[in-house]
Amino acid sequence: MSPADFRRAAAAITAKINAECLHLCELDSAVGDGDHGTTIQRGTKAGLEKLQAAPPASLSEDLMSFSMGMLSSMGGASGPIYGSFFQGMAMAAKGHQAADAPLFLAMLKQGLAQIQKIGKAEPGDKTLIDSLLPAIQAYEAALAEGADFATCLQRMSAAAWQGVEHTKTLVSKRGRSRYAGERGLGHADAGATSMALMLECLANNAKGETSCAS
Amino acid sequence: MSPADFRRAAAAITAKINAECLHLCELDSAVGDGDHGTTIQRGTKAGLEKLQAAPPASLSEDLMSFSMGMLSSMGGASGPIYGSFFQGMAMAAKGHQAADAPLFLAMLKQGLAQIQKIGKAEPGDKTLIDSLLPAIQAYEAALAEGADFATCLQRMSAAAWQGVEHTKTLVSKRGRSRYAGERGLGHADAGATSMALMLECLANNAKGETSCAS
Amino acid sequence: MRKLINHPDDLAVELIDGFVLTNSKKVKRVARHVCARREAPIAGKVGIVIGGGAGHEPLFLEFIGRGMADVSVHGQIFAAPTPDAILTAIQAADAGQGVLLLYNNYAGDVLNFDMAQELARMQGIEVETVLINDEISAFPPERAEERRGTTADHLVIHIAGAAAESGASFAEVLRITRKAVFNSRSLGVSTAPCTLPETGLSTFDLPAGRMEFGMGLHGEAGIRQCALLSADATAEQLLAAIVADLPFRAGDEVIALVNGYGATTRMEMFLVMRRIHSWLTEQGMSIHASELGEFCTAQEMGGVSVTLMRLDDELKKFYDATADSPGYRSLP
Amino acid sequence: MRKLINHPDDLAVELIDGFVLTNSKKVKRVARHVCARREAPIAGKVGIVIGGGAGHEPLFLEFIGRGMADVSVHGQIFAAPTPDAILTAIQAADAGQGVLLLYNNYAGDVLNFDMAQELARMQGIEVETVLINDEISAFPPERAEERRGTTADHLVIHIAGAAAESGASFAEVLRITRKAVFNSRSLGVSTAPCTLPETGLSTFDLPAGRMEFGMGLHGEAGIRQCALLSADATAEQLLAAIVADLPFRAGDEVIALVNGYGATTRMEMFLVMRRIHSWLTEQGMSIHASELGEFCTAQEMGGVSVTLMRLDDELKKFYDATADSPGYRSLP
Ligand SMILES: Nc1ncnc2c1ncn2[C@@H]1O[C@H](COP(=O)(O)OP(=O)(O)O)[C@@H](O)[C@H]1O
Ligand SMILES: Nc1ncnc2c1ncn2[C@@H]1O[C@H](COP(=O)(O)OP(=O)(O)O)[C@@H](O)[C@H]1O
Ligand SMILES: [Mg+2]
Ligand SMILES: [Mg+2]
Ligand SMILES: [Mg+2]
Ligand SMILES: [Mg+2]
Repeated sequence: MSPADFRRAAAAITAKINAECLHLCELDSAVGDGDHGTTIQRGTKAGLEKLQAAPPASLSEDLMSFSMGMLSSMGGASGPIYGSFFQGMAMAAKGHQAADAPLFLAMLKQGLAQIQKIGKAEPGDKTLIDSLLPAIQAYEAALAEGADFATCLQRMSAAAWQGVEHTKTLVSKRGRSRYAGERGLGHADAGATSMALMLECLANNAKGETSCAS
Repeated sequence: MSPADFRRAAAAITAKINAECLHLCELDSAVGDGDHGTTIQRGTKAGLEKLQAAPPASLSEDLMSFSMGMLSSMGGASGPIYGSFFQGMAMAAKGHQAADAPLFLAMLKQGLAQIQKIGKAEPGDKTLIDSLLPAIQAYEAALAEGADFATCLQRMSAAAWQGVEHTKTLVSKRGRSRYAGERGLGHADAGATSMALMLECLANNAKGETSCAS
Repeated sequence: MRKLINHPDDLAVELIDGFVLTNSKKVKRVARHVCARREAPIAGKVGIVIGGGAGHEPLFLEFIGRGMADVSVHGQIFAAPTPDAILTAIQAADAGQGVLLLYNNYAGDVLNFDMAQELARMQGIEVETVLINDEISAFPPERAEERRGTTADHLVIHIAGAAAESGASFAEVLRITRKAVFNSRSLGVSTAPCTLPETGLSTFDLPAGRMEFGMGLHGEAGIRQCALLSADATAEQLLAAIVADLPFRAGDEVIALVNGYGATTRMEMFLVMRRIHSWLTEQGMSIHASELGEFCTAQEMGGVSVTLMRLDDELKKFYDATADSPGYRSLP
Repeated sequence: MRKLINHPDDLAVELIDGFVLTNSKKVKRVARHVCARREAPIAGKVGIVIGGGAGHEPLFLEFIGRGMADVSVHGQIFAAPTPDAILTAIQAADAGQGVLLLYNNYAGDVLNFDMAQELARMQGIEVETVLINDEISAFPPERAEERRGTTADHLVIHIAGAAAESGASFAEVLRITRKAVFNSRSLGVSTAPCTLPETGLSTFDLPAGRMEFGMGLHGEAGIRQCALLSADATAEQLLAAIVADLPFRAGDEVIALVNGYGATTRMEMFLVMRRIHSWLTEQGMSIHASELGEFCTAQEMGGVSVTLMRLDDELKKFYDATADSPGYRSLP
């Protein structure tokens, strides 16, 4: 994944989230306060603008711009969470011109670590971690089997969506939605869904360039 | 009509209005503020209580008690209007032990006069005058034809209801309902309806005693 | 029904009970339907009595206090108070300097207040009436005396109250109050209907996504329905009609008021006020003060009304004085 | 949709525009999402920053002024403000005496405010946080630190503001504010749902004639639904839960607050307050002051919340001081 790839991915993410905005709000309405769609829409738009306003830069710097754009525009619980996610990826990408399959795994892992550092959520708490963690695990397994970058990414996004499905069976312990308790059962988590959308867009826009990576 | 007759009529009026309360509110909703039912219900209840609390008295005094009970409990436009109506009847009944057919006509006429004195409404303004006036005219015509008290009263209440029908064709010029203007067309006036109910109850409870009148 | 009430017959009296308990430090109960500021009647001061039907809280009930009215007489829901209650209110306000009856111009109110005024005069109390008629939609300017009173109420009451507080004579208070009324104009839009608490009936229908101009405070039909406009467009249309009516002119100094009818969010009111400021500035008018909140409600009706009051130095002086009533507070 | 807005994306900023224009004599704009009382930062005074998501007006935006907070940072609708905006707010409040961050305990707010607090400390500003967590329904007393903040907000802010205004040290202001929070308990009922202005979606369903206890300010599910109760029964059930929680005891002196969530009429609030007074008196408690109005709303949600704050002489002294903010005014 080159800086150009990420910029393309960021544009795809922004378009995708924009299209899914109302759906994400409905998911958040079921158990939370119904604003996840508008919040993440605002964040991706701002992140992309910051990215496109910035001069050509390294992958790490681009990830950091996107992170700051989200952090300074979203608010809510998901602002710091997503800000930390891309910040973690940026930290892991530091010093690399582009990301190959192994580096991308390290980036995902550090993104997750940053989310947990600030949000303190555990797997099973019914948060975006429940689509991100299985996605990372699927990616890692594929890589271990010797799959190429493209395949790893496809397994990643497939697993993310399975994670989203799984959140329907979970009782929330974090964020506003925890107040719903049992009532949240049967509803997918809004953040887990937006995370799956992001991973899907990253997968579709990173895989083209695997050859020229590292 | 003896004092006892009027007390019976007042009880009948109160019961009737209580039963029609919601209907009168709906009529007032169509063009006014929807409270005529509750207002007139409050007024007749208070009037009857005042009447029953008072020692046996003359017809005029009883009419006055009923009037004061309404005036001090209703408020709104209809409070002073109905208060004046029964006050006018009381003034005409002064000095008479009971009312015979001719005296009852005079009472109705003075009731109407008091209403117009304070309310300044004209026939056709879409107010309770538009059921009261035709009722009085029908009563007077019957009396002129030599009909007995009972018949006069029946013609009176029949004409009152025709007047109510007629108000559907009128555009209001008085009270809150005037703001509806043309929109009021097709809706009967709430006050005209409550007036018809009252006249009907007066008719049904006065006619028994005509023999012992004057 | 979605309302928290007890027995419907007790609504008006129980809400007044709650009002007096809530404000017992500054307010007292005079009769079932009559409340007064603790100090009333105030020696040497013109007395001011306000009142009308209940269901529009804080209007009129809560506009008693320093720089406001002395006594409020509060009727049943949407029904003007009765003559005997109004007479009691007049007596409670009377300190021998004259008593001003200040209320909205509705048939029911006029009928009942006039009866009480007559009774009070028979008792030798000096009483005069000033009717508030700021709402412009129901009648053209040449029939202004038939117009209804609506959301200019607390502004007029405050100016009258501040004038009385200053020790002005009865004649002066009457003159200043009439001037405040004359310079006030209001128009509103409704976006959601309201229900009568006793019956649960809504007083009118209004589908979502529609709005009605000039709807009355009791659901009386307005002058025009249309698709829901933006906050900016709503402000522009209300102002255009209001400004043309007086008319307000470039150079005029005004108070700009946005009143919420009940279910309206302050967010919406702030958006409307935002456009009012830019619009009036474009027209060359200056805004001495802005007021925003729920002063005159119609149960849970949705929508806003806009009121402009043109000021001169005298009106400004009294408006700027302190107001301290449960329903309206203003500090210099 | 039944709301008067312009472009959904501009809602939060435009409502703040309107707020500043409406209150320009006493309030200034510091940044897109940051407002302050004109005099801030005030030399020699502890600074107080409040904030949270928009859509609950007057909370928090409008609680800045004398005897209240210095700066408010107002996020997007139902979304906590961002770290950079909060940092700007802290800088605008800082007069070198320490800055108190006072806000409601929600995950999103804590995440953003904590980030800003860290950044401010790196700049050498002395910053401490006090979380408001008065709402009792979501967690049992032993998990009080997880509870949400709701309608005790303006009472706590006023006591903190009055303490700071009195010249108290940072440590003192923190101690007094924590005491005010510790002694506050709230619980509410919802009678009608609210809609998000950007989407027109309602955040929950609630059929007419039903009510839900413990519903959150953003439509978060509550603890119990039942048929609509009378105003008296509603007050009794809310008080029983609130009083048992602290617990409040006979002989305690309290502030009693009835807050309307949005579409609620003052009539309903007065009926609830009426029963609160008789109930607390029956329990042998004394009511130092009563407050009634819309202080913390959830758009046009219907229903009320009740808050009790137990007072001691110190809290009483600061509560009784003057408050003059656009969202809350109180005169001795
Ligand atoms: N502590 C946390 N760790 C990870 N994700 C979280 C945490 N808290 C909330 N989230 C995610 O954020 C989503 C809600 O985001 P959003 O609705 O934008 O914020 P808010 O809850 O403040 O309204 C949830 O669906 C959940 O996936
Ligand atoms: N000036 C008037 N003269 C005669 N009847 C009137 C007058 N004004 C109103 N009414 C009657 O009063 C009725 C409305 O009464 P009500 O609803 O109780 O009072 P309000 O209009 O104050 O709500 C109308 O239907 C009309 O018949
Ligand atoms: Mg949310
Ligand atoms: Mg009526
Ligand atoms: Mg009425
Ligand atoms: Mg939110």
